[in-house]
Amino acid sequence: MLQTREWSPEQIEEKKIYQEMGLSDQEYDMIKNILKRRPNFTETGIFSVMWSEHCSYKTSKPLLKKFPTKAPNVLQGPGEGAGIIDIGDNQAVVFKVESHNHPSAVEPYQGAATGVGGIIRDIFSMGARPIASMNSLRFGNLNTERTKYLFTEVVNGIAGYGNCVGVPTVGGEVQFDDSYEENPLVNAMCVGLINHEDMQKGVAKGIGNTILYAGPPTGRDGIHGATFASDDLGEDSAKDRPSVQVGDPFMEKLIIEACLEVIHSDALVGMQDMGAAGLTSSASEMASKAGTGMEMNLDLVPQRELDMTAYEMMLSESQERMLLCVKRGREQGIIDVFEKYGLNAVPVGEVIEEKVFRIKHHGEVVADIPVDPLADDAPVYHMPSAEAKYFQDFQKMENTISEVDDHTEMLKTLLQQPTIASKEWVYDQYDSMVQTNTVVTPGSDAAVIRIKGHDKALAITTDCNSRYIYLDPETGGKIAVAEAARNIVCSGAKPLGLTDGLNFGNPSNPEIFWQMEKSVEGMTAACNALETPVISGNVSLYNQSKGKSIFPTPVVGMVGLHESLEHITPSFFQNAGDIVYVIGE
Amino acid sequence: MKKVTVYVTLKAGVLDPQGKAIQESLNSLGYQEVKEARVGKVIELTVDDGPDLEARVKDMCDKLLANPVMEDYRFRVEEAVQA
Amino acid sequence: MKKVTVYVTLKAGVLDPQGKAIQESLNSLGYQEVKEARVGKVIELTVDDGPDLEARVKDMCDKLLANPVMEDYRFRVEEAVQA
Amino acid sequence: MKFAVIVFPGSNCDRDMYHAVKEVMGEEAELVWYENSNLENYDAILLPGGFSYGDYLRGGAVAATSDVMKQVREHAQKGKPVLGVCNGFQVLTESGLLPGALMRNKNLSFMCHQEYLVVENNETLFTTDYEKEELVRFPIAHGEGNYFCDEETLKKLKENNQIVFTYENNPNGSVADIAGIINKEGNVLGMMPHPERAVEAIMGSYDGVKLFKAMIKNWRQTYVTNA
Ligand SMILES: Nc1ncnc2c1ncn2[C@@H]1O[C@H](COP(=O)(O)OP(=O)(O)O)[C@@H](O)[C@H]1O
Repeated sequence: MLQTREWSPEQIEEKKIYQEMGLSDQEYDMIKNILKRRPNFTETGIFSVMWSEHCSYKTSKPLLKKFPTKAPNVLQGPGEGAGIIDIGDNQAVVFKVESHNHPSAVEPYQGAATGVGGIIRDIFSMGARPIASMNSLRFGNLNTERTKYLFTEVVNGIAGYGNCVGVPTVGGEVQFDDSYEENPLVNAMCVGLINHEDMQKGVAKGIGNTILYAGPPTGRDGIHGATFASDDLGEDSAKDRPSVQVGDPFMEKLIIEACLEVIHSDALVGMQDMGAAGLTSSASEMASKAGTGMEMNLDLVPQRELDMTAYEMMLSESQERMLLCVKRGREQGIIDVFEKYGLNAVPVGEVIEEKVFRIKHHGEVVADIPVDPLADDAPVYHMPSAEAKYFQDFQKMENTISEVDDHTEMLKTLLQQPTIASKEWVYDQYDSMVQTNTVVTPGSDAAVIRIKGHDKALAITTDCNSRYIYLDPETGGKIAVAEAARNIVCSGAKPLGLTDGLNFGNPSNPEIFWQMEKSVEGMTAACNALETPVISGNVSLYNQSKGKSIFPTPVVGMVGLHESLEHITPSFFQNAGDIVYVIGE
Repeated sequence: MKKVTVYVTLKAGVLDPQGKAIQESLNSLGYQEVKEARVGKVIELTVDDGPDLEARVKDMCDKLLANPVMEDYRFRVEEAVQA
Repeated sequence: MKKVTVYVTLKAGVLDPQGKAIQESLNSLGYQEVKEARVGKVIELTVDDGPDLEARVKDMCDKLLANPVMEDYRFRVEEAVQA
Repeated sequence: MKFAVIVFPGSNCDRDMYHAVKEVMGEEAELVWYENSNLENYDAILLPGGFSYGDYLRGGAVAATSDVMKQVREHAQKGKPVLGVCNGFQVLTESGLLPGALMRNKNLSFMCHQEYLVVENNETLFTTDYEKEELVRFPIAHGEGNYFCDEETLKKLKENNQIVFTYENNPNGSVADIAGIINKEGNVLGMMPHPERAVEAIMGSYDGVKLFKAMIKNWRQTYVTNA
């Protein structure tokens, strides 16, 4: 696909190379305006990943604004690596959901594994210890060989990574439907626990402070992952394969321990993981949030492969890497902590006053970009929205209730549906108990994690019935939030807040954008009614293939608080002779 | 009867965390001379002979034994030694 | 520089569930001719040459690379090809 | 009694083990990083579960070659208790402190759930609080827990009464349903199921309490009462 041969600035414009990287003509012109010159190859790559949907939310931003994000107990809303909610006793809970759909379609084991690794990094880079993972999965019809392969490998990948890294996978959901045949959904959620004073931000403050690179060396993995994730999954996605990243959960485990040790040092100023768009997004976002600039020397970046170009290093998505801002002169203390765990931590740059992102390689400046326009001023698109034709047709239909002759048979048929059947095959492969806090293991409506040393626990659930949302996005959106809240309440907890994973088709199709708009409105209405703020989330668009869009799938991940361990209520029948009540109509 | 030995190795450039861990561990055991380790699989098949054996083995590799996303393979066909 | 290729295979008689699973999948994909499959590991080491290389590699295998309770190993030393 | 919980890179049940002996049993305990450690002042050594060195090559293989294992061996030779759970069991077999090996589960999948075990030998310093043939419930969580040894070794294990726990419903293919074995001298126990995950009612089982209690009691008897 993409040439790694470096085109000149003139060629990039003439041959419209930027289009191959996912930038539109209009966006290219904006870049020229920002730089007051033509971008070179590396710069074009940097803009293309930063302005991809994955990093900039350029089409979903107007919708995300609708969500309620504030409440007295919200310590950190959307915008950082993950959201944070106060749970008393100087503690707080940190959580977020993340999608890894396209990588999982191409290489399901590694795609799912690195999805888990990525979301865990989002949590501990806030300074929190990851205490539980969940996942929300969608596949095509389980009868096909391809679906079986994808399903098995995705579950293996989640287990392979999650088990090794020592974070219990405590629940999730799996749905099978034809609309996901070519484009499975793999959303992972992680929850962390933090003491208030340990909260970190991804900022590069303090002119002259040092930027440390920590973790394994950079290779050519996942180059252009961020734009790839925001692109249609074409027929020929097989040839995108070399860009698949490989995860190393062992490395991640070491990084977790090192980072959670480092946060106690007053030498640490800020920390962020290198997620989508790697070094580019972590560095430019850290500078932009701090209102500073940053200069980096790529010759100092640890490299796994020979002769890597600046473009490749800036866009690599090699896993398990972190970027830290450390007080000048205090680097060694931090480096020592990483070395104890056998990890590399090396200075690669410094915070500068001039608000530019300046990259040097082999003694030359290879990128020189104003920080704010790059990180914050990505274009925002207000896409046209049109009520879906199918929906209008449905509205014209008469309501009917189908007759069931044999209820026993019908029940059996229903229980045999893969979507409804037991998911034990899945969750038995996950270590759901490590850390010895899992009071309610998978198999219940919500998982329950006790908090050692306190009389309280957390309830966690992920929910989304995408068929409802397809049939009526607004009502379906309400249902998704309400179902999650019911699951939390049934476990005996009070909902604290939620994270959302918005998985949709191509937003430039007005009917798809309408689905996004309506389901967000429905979710917003339910959040407001239940006083449950949205504190983090993720957007994955262009989930379609062969021209067919997936069911709109806005996954809700909700966390609730049990104010006493005595409130924990299991969802199983407990004793013969107990009375069963039905509440509601 | 033939014995087919299939070697499946990671493509150059693909991260091999397992190999890395082995190399480091050999180094720390005092085998400083080990500069790199990469881990792959050997799959030994006992196969009834037939026409197109080579082509069929190639198919097996493409379909199941190797993951073309990250792995290369090669194989060797020999007479099976009677056990 | 030498390239050392170490083959680690399960001892005869040790059950190999992974091999069995591969054999069954190959059979169900239509490769009925596959009568048995056994899976082992290949570890490719890039090693600085030195005296006693063979003896040292043998040591590495005994100490780390193979577990004598269930595995056999053999290895081959070649000139490393410059990349 | 003072416990050392050895922490290898990639151990992930280290804190759970620590929690069990320190907070639940109320004994002295320390997490001991595998490098530059000195085990002399500890009464018992706990090798926790997890994925030391990522389980790369074979579970426990790399950890078994580390320097700290030399000290563990010396500690064992003095007759002091050593308990290896899950990955800790793998480390013990890989380092030759216990016979046999742990292979991939027969169904090739990682598995995590509660299993019933039969206490086969209640005369070890770890199991005197159980009845013989008592049925206990412990969580398992492993991908390589399929215990393997040759027939001769198995015969010896049986003769010396070294099989301490067996599975009631063998989940992973282990030879003779073996879930845990002890060395001939009777002070090094390795087991795949997790007693440290079964020490509080809220966690679903507290059958593991008796194991730690027995260790503590027997140690007191030997080193405090009779000292
Ligand atoms: N991908 C998964 N990972 C872990 N646990 C899962 C997964 N899918 C389902 N489960 C568990 O299986 C149980 C049933 O799942 P599901 O059929 O989706 O139930 P529900 O409709 O009640 O949410 C839940 O407790 C859930 O936690």
